[in-house]
Amino acid sequence: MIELKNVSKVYKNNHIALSNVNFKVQKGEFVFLVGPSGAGKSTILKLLMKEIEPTSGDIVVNNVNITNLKRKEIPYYRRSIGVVFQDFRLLPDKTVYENVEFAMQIVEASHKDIKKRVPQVLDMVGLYSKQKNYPHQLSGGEQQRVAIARAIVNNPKLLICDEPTGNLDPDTAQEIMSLINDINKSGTTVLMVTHAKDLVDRMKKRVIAIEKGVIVRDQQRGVYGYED
Amino acid sequence: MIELKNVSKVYKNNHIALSNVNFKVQKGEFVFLVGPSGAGKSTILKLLMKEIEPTSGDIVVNNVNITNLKRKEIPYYRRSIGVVFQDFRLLPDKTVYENVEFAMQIVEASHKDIKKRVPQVLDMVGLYSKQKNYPHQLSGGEQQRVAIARAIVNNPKLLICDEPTGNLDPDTAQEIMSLINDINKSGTTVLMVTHAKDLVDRMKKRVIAIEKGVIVRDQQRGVYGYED
Amino acid sequence: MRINTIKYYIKESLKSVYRNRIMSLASITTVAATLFILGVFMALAINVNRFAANVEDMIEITAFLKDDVTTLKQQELERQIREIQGVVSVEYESKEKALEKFKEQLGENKDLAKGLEESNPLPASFIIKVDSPDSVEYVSPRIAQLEGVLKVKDAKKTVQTIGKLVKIVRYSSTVLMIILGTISIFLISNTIKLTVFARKREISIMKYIGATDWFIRWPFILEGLLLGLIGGFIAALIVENAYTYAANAIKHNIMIFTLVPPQEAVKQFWWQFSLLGTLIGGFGSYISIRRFLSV
Amino acid sequence: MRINTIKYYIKESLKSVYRNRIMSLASITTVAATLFILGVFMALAINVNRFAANVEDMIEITAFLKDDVTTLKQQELERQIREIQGVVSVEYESKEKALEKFKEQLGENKDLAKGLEESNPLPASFIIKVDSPDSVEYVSPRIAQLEGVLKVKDAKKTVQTIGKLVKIVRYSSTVLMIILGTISIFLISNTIKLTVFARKREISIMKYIGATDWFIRWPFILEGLLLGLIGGFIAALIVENAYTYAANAIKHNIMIFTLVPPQEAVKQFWWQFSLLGTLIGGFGSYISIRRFLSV
Ligand SMILES: Nc1ncnc2c1ncn2[C@@H]1O[C@H](COP(=O)(O)OP(=O)(O)OP(=O)(O)O)[C@@H](O)[C@H]1O
Ligand SMILES: Nc1ncnc2c1ncn2[C@@H]1O[C@H](COP(=O)(O)OP(=O)(O)OP(=O)(O)O)[C@@H](O)[C@H]1O
Ligand SMILES: [Mg+2]
Ligand SMILES: [Mg+2]
Repeated sequence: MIELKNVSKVYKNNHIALSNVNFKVQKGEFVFLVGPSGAGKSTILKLLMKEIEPTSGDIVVNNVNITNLKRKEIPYYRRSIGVVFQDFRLLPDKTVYENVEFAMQIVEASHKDIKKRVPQVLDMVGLYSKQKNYPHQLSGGEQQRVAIARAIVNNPKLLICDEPTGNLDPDTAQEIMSLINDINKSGTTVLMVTHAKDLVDRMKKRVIAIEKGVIVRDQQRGVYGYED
Repeated sequence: MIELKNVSKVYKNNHIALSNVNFKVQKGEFVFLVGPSGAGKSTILKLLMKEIEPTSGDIVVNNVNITNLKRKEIPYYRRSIGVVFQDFRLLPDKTVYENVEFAMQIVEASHKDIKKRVPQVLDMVGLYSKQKNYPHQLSGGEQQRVAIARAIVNNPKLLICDEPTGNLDPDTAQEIMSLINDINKSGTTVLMVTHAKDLVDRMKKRVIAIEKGVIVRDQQRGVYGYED
Repeated sequence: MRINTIKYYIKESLKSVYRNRIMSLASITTVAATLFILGVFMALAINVNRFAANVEDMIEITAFLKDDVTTLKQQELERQIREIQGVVSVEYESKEKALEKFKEQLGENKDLAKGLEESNPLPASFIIKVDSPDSVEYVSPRIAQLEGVLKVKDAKKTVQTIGKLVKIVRYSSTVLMIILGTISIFLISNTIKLTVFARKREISIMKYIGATDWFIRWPFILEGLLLGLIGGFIAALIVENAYTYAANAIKHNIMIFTLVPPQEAVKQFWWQFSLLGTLIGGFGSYISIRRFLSV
Repeated sequence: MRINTIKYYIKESLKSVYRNRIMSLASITTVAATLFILGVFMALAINVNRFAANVEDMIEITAFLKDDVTTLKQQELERQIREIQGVVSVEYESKEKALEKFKEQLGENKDLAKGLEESNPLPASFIIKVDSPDSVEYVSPRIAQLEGVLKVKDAKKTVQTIGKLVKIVRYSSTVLMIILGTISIFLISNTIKLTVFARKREISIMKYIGATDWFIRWPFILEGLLLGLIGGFIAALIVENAYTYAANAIKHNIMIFTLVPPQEAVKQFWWQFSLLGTLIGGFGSYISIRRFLSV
């Protein structure tokens, strides 16, 4: 599903965020990406969704080398991925409902499908009653859950989550985690960046650890493995 | 130091975020404010810094009833508090250094003091080497730490933190927590909203728990106490 | 494109106008204000050109006739003059008419001409109008050659000066018009650029979620069209009313000089300006949004 | 206010101009473009007013004298006329001069006046200039009463019409000027409002950290001043050069009609417009930022 081949990323100010990163994720896998603050985790996710371009190396998603994608093809590629951004990226002028709806509108889903699916997803993340609120009328954790709802609404083949539980209390975090686990079980590949040691340790999934832009550990049924 | 008397907050869309909240925090205390997503934690903090006004009730900080503050007095009141916002609120057009510097400029600190203090604080949060980056050139955890640096740079008498470790890995979170603990020990009152169960449990500080806008527990040397 | 999507575009653009009220208002008023200035200038230019045309009409060549020209000969001459290229009209003025006119010219001193009536020394003449000041130079010598013509008067210097003046007025009002039009477009698109700029984060988020360029563009373009249309229409409305008011006021105050009647001058403005506003608005949005789509 | 803080304000405003390049450019060009239009209109108005003044100057009263007026009597008359309120100048025209002028008027037909030379029927006259078209009505009858005056010619109708026309031109160019000035200010402040709007989040963050209103305002105001100054200066520069160019071009092409020389018309623009731009820029920023400070 995903393959990074010798990927390096040097930012404009010459900061080396990734150097020679190699890994493969199979279809249907659930992978945690862990590492200290500033290690390069978000950089990998940004590369995967073409927010930024690698300085060198190739990235293959779904058998397509995305470094060669034409400008026109990028939107369609992005639609095949559900992304929960670390900074949420909700549309400030749209309500909760509209934010989720928007993700379906861009793929030109039918009115009927939208009307059925959006409330369903909002219910899954526990925000059915907040659907008329604007993002600035939500708590941090609620905003984060809207971002999650938007990422999963189109049943993407690949779900990328950047710290999806950073603003959630442990109980809600646990719920969201099982939700994502369910989605994974129904066939969606999941790549998740997280600092939630407890959850990682408990889920016993594959863990890729990265430090200062280098992969230091890649472990099946792994643990978070830092601290103490 | 802080006293909330019968404070209620009803948002414009008639959502009752807080109802009849009462608590007191003594000078020099370290208090955790915990509760599920959407419980009203950030609402309390926003009330304390006059981002929003209570629907009813009184808030007294440092023997001043802040509900009666004149418009002119608000900036000076706010300067006496260091705040780490849940959404960071960094100035996008200023570098890391300038963001922290700005908090000192508004209190008209001398050039000499600024030049000494800012690098010192940046070093404390581990961002000395990132001082020339703009916020969009930082990782999520790094942005959070800039927000922390800015909050503590003026040695405030009261430090309010909204989820200051949500985007930090456990190790870095631990470091930041001990930093804040040190600041507390030197006399600063600390009020912290957090979901970091581990840290709360370990620190054995006072814990106020809130659910659906109502205080449900207020415990000296408490624990996070949710989950399972 | 699904019907659904088109509905979405329309709904979205309307919502956006409302939600970004401050920016919408700024856009509309900018379009209205700049097109208003353009309209005032255009109304002025129309009047100046009309005035210039009137001045041109006043240019005439006078051909004095010898006293021995018979009525037959005179008719023959008139025919010949008419055939010259550039001649628009020829009018005969008898010796008697000439004396009368001369007396009129003397005005209150007309007693002075008393002695002239018995043996009228003034010659009969043809008064000839030509199609443009430039034609005078061609027509004049040709008339002078004709038999029976005593002398030709064409006020060459005056004609040349008027011709040049009219040209300058026409030329400079056209240049000003073009400059003003360009500035209007520029000012409006500046405003649109700023309103789009304020929403660049929104645009980039849409792109990251997988929206195509056109999916993002359409609501913006429709919004631009709508705001431009409203602004243009308002401008036309104000210009038209102000002009009609001014034309009436002037008509009542001084008889001699009048503005070109509103029906001719500004009656077309409402659709011209609405169209112009719409085009600038839509195109301005299209251009302004471009840079933010490349994420 | 510490020196330190003032330095900060200045540094901050300069940085901000650079960091918000797109918005800065939009502001400068908007100021420049609107003031340019204003400048063109002002230059036009100056010329129209000058032209109107020239037309006014052409108004004169002619007082024809009886043939029996002696030189002494004539001098006495001139003194009396000069004393009338509103009279600016009095010029004597002898019978001989009158005949000469008459011949000139006849132009190429001057042979017609041949017979008149022996017994010149034309009267001597005074040509009187007054300070305004309105004075004619007062001066004329007073001259007519004087002994030795045969008749007074004052072209009452023409005078009235010209007077009205001049008034209308003056009045409407003033009104247009005021409207245009208002629109300029409005357009510029619209643009400033949008640039401030794009930074409202920044402003609110500063407030939340504890910055006072004036601490936030100063850099914005300085920025507005600076951008306004630059824009105004550019506008003045363009108007001045364009005007000088046009004045020269017209001077070479038609002698009779010239523009008011640039030294008189536009030489003051550079500081007037710089000042105007600066004021609008600074004040516009002050106004625009106000609403966002209330957090
Ligand atoms: N646009 C940029 N320009 C320069 N440096 C950047 C830029 N974006 C990120 N960086 C740097 O690259 C490094 C990796 O950033 P990244 O966002 O991938 O970290 P992360 O692993 O997601 O950290 P966190 O857990 O704190 O979110 C960081 O040190 C950051 O400062
Ligand atoms: N401006 C607003 N208008 C309407 N409702 C609001 C507004 N701000 C917050 N709320 C609602 O008030 C409730 C409390 O919000 P608050 O931000 O205090 O939650 P919180 O305890 O900080 O949650 P979290 O841990 O997720 O940040 C939430 O349900 C939220 O939806
Ligand atoms: Mg990150
Ligand atoms: Mg919160």
